[in-house]
Amino acid sequence: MPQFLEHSGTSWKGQKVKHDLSVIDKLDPRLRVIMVTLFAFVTVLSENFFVLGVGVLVGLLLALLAQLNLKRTLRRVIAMDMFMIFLVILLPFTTPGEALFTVAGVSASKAGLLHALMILLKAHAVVLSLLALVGTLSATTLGHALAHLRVPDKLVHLLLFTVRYLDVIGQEYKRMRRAMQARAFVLRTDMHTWRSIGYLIGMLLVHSVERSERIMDAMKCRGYKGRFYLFDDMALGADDYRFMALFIPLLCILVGLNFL
Amino acid sequence: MHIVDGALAVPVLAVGAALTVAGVAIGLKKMDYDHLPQVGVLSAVFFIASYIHLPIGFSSVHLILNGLIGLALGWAAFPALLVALFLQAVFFGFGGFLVLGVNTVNIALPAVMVYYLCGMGISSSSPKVAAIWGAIGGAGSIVITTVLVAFSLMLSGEAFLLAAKITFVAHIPVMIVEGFVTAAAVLLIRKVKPEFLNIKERCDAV
Amino acid sequence: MSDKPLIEVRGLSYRYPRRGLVLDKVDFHLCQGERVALTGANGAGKTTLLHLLVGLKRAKSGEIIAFGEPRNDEKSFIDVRARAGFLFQDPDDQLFCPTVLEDVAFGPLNLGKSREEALQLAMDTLASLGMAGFEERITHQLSGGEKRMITLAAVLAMEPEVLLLDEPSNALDSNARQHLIDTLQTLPQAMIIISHDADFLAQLATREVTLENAKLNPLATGTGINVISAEHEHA
Amino acid sequence: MSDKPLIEVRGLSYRYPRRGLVLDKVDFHLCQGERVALTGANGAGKTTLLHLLVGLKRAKSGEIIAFGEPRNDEKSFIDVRARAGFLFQDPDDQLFCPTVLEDVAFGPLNLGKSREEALQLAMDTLASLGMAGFEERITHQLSGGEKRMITLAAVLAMEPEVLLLDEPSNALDSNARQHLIDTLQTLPQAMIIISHDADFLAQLATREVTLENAKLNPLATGTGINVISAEHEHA
Ligand SMILES: Nc1ncnc2c1ncn2[C@@H]1O[C@H](COP(=O)(O)OP(=O)(O)OP(=O)(O)O)[C@@H](O)[C@H]1O
Ligand SMILES: Nc1ncnc2c1ncn2[C@@H]1O[C@H](COP(=O)(O)OP(=O)(O)OP(=O)(O)O)[C@@H](O)[C@H]1O
Ligand SMILES: [Mg+2]
Ligand SMILES: [Mg+2]
Repeated sequence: MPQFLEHSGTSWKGQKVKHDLSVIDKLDPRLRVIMVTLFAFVTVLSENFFVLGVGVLVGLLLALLAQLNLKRTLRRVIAMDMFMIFLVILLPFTTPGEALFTVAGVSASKAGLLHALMILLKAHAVVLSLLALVGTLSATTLGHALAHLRVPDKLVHLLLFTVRYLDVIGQEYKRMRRAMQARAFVLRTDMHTWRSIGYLIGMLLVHSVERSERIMDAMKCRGYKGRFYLFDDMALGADDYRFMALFIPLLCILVGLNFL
Repeated sequence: MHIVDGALAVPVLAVGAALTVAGVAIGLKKMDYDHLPQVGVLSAVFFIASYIHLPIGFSSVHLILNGLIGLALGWAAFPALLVALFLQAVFFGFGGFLVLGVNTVNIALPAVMVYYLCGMGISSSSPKVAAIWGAIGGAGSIVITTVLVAFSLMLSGEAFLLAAKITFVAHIPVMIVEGFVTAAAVLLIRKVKPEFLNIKERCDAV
Repeated sequence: MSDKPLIEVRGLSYRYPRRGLVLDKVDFHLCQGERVALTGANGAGKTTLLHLLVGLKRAKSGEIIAFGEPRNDEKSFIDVRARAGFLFQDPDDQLFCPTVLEDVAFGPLNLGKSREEALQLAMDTLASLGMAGFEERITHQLSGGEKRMITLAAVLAMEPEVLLLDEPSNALDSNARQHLIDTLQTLPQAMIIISHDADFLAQLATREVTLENAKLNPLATGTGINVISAEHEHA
Repeated sequence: MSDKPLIEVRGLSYRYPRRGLVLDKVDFHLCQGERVALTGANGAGKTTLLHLLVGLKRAKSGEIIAFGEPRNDEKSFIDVRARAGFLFQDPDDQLFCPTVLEDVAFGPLNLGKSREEALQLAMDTLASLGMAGFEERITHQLSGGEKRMITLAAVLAMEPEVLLLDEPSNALDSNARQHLIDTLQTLPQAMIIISHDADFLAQLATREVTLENAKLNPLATGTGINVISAEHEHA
């Protein structure tokens, strides 16, 4: 992952990413999770370029409907691309088959190129729909949606705790890093750097665990008995049915196209 | 280390998902509600570690720290890492959605292995020995993770062989850095809050 | 006003693993209408004592009698926590909901109030502290003084009978500090106040006790020790 | 003593994304031998100003001239950080090594000292602050006052020409606070001191500036403004 992305996550508050309210935000969170899961299955399991092409278009359309912030989304998509860039570039050269062109004496096969393209399409279709449908939820709401969908209670609580501490620990990390910088610390490729960063992480863990204990105490003092309350009810409304009426047939058509 | 959607073969996805479900189930069983904050904190630290870039010559690597997380959590590393990877995938588009199972196994299984392999070592009475085991845990977990990533790729097609090999070689610097960083972190925690690495209990058990 | 103490402690001892004895057979009581200053050097064990009172830590020996009943297991302390409002040393530990309103309503909800009641109570409490208009603010983005007032609102929304305040004036600027003093002076609850700020305590406390070498010693401020002082100024 | 300022700031502005302008064309200078009190309400932007001075945050507009040279990129600020010692608001943010000695030696190591030199310097600094014997103590287990003194030692071990102190007396008990005042009074460095504690500032500062509505206003304390006051008591 490239350097310029550093800290884009540590400033995330675990709350709703700031964006303009859109049609997507009117939908029931549970529905959004289920739909994105179904959509991911349909695209990832497909081997048909037409289906995948439509899948990417659907992903783009959802992103538009969700009014995702262009710059931020682009950054995230590029970050994902970084994870597979190797894979995709190498595939044409390592897949046997009819040669299409040659680079430095190594020939690229058509089959490999198509395979690479397929991976690209699938990954982008999924990531766009995911960012649009689920990435626009606040993490807390997502946790509650998962709880309603019968994800084990402990796992949901763990998610909620993680989200709560992300910001606290992120801030703490930043403050400690600044304090190190203020003492003329510069990152280098040497033992001193690694030891210092190791200490930093160890201390961050110790602080974080102790803070987590204090937060737990504070919650107990306010009568916490293992339950979080949320002010938004989850009930399917007219918008949800309208969305389903459009989306489910679309998914069916996409599945059907595979068998043509 | 994250693999994206679309790259892996369906059987690999299925096996990954099944293993993750099993691992998470064991982890949740071993973790009681009072442990939740601690596990949540480590999950958050894993998340943040991926933003810490250390320079290596002209390039840079980011930390993964699954070794340290394993040493602290044991089986609970499975749910902790699943949650972190899920949040990364959903909110940042790191990795993918259906490969979540494979990605979790690749990162959490080494964590659990390190817990059993190096747990005794880091509670040694000599700080030097403990640091060495910490380094083995830190570097070792990355070695195992890269091997698992390479395996998941290779099982999905012959054509991925070269990519798998390159992945391994490219991560050698990460292994070195993680080794040193984990060793230092273990040294510090041993001194400052030994109960956090379960060191007391392990000593008593011996 | 009954003279039976709200909270009474007899022979309470506590030790930390590597630190040794922090509290050594401490006796203490808090009566209706009192505002007791709890002072002592850094690390004397003041915060620890408050934690013991509400059962967040468990004493190694000694008795705690709160609201007329002896308390010794988690279950009995849950009732204490509902009736004693604890303001933590660091407000960041205490604000765990995204918005102010949710945070203030968290306590009442846990006490079994309905959502409407809880929200109403939260809004009323905020208004009574002069913090109306903060309902939708994000807790993380408040200033130090604002955070302090919100945590106080969160605690007061539970309608506690006793307040336990751990260094409430820390890092507050002089306006925020005065606003806090004025607010606390109007509250009817009995309080234990930890603070290093002598002037702050002088304006609030009716008596003072000091932790030193793990022992709790009474210290006279104003006219009386162990009795409600005459200058006690709440309405 | 030269009268060229050590640190000079002209027209400095800074804004936070959701917060708006925190500093609006601020002018400021710090001369040799001065101890400037920086006051202002919670959230006025005091900490932000200090961060800007050493380049931990980057100003949107304005000039910073430190030690005779204009500073505007990361590289030039590294030199500033080596020469200006920054004491953070919360000592816990600053202590990250397991033992006191390692922590104090961290700064000198960053300045390129050898391991032996750094350790020697660390021990000397601790001794000069009356903290000899703390070398092997575990930083995390120190009391608030001790932590503060260790962070001060860590900063002084870098032999800075200027000290930037962010609420150094916070949460200190009265003994620790007085020890800190006495120590700071003997130090020759010019300082900027943020604090809400009027009495603490009265014992240390030679002049005072206040941040209000994003503007920095001078405020007279003692005899002079902008000149080294006569009561200045360091040796
Ligand atoms: N979890 C812990 N393990 C070991 N020692 C601890 C722990 N928590 C606190 N201590 C130690 O116990 C002592 C009392 O701590 P406590 O927080 O009660 O002090 P305090 O009087 O509130 O101090 P302050 O005025 O600085 O807030 C301190 O020396 C502290 O270092
Ligand atoms: N990262 C940030 N993002 C947005 N706003 C911030 C950030 N950091 C600080 N602020 C806001 O900027 C303002 C100035 O903060 P700063 O910490 O400089 O205040 P301060 O004068 O040091 O206050 P205090 O006396 O409470 O320490 C505050 O309103 C604060 O909420
Ligand atoms: Mg305390
Ligand atoms: Mg500040």
